Amino acid sequence: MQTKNMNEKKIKNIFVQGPVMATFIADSIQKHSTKTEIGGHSIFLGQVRADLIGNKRVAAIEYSAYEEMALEKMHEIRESIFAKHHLTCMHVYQSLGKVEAGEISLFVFTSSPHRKQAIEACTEIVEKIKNELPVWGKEIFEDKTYQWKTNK
Amino acid sequence: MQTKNMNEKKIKNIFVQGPVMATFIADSIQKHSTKTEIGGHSIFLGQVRADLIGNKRVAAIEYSAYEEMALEKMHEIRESIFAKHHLTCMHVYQSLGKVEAGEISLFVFTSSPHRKQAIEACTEIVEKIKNELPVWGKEIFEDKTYQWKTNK
Amino acid sequence: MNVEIILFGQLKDIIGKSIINVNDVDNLADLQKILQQSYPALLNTKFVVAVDRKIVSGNIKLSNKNEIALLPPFSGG
Amino acid sequence: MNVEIILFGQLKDIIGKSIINVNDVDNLADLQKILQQSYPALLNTKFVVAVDRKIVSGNIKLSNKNEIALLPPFSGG
Repeated sequence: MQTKNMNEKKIKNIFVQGPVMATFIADSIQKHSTKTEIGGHSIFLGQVRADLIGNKRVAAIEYSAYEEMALEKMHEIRESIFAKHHLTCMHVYQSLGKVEAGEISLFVFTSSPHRKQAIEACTEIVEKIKNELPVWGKEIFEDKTYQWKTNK
Repeated sequence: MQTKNMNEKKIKNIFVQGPVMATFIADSIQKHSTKTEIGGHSIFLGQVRADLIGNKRVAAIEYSAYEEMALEKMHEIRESIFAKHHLTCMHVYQSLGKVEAGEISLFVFTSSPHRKQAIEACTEIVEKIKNELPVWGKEIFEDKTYQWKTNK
Repeated sequence: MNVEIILFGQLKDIIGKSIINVNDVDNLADLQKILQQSYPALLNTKFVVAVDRKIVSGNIKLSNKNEIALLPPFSGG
Repeated sequence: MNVEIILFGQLKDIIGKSIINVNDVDNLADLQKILQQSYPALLNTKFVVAVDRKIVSGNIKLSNKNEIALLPPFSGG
């Protein structure tokens, strides 16, 4: 059990309740000004779209997750990304709960001495998050009915 | 001359004096919350590295540009990017003057209904900026001597 | 043996619960069969099974010490 | 004909000015020759020529209405 506890210690939380705020993103960027080996940051932000589905407009997405499994999977993804790309750091935040159309539900942030590594890693992380993390979005229409989202 | 004036009107400024601030980036992100057709934003930030060159440490980069030509070129790049990718919007900010190590000198921001378009466009814009814009960086060492930067 | 199964996403809607109990099962193939008999709606639903937080396939042994979950297609991000 | 030439980046350091004037020149080939004679340091320096804010190559006609600039390798971003 000792080993298990040690591994769990390294597992970072990625979940935030509700939308990711622009001020949170700014703080996260600002914190990197002391890491003067960084030459490029790549950021991806997922924003909730007010899609028209049939004749109904999406007003919000409500996110839920199998949190423990998602964090373990994210830990694996993190280790594979650091093994493959020369990154200085990597941060991921995924919303849980309700995120209104126009708000941000995913924030992926990679930094590296040289731009190519940061950009490639960021793109790869986003694809892995969409395909491999047990997270579900419920599209809530303006009339309060809903449907379950499907990722492309 | 009428035609020329009309073209000039559409040319957006990209230059900011000194570093791009994290709060400026946050404001820029926040403004997109009303554009509810957006599903993904891709951001690239160039940060000044405190490189060790020989035995001297880079303390800052001082940027200068052939501004008129750079803005015309950026306008061309913008038009080619919008012709190629389905983007909702695109913003570019390049520092002029002194930017200290750890501060941000380039901010590229693309938004699209779907992530792939935003990511591809952002990466392409960054490469074009580095290769095609008449902008020069002077690496100023801690001892106030300097050398002209070369892009890889 | 009695195993507890955690449901996520639209599976909670389809089955109407977030946890179900299945009796007399000790492998994944049997579990799938029992689930489809008890909840025919699952036949029309795509999902994968996670055992102890890993997606599994094929027929594996199950015990009541395993954490078993049914996961519909992911749609985070 | 007298043309004015704008210098950028390290070329300002090498030549020691940000604008130079060249006399009796009406095409790009002649201009390049005169520049290298007057400023031998340019022989060891990479640069391109922009006429009216476009990079040009080959031999083109120049007039004093053109905006002529020498641009060392770019290093923005």
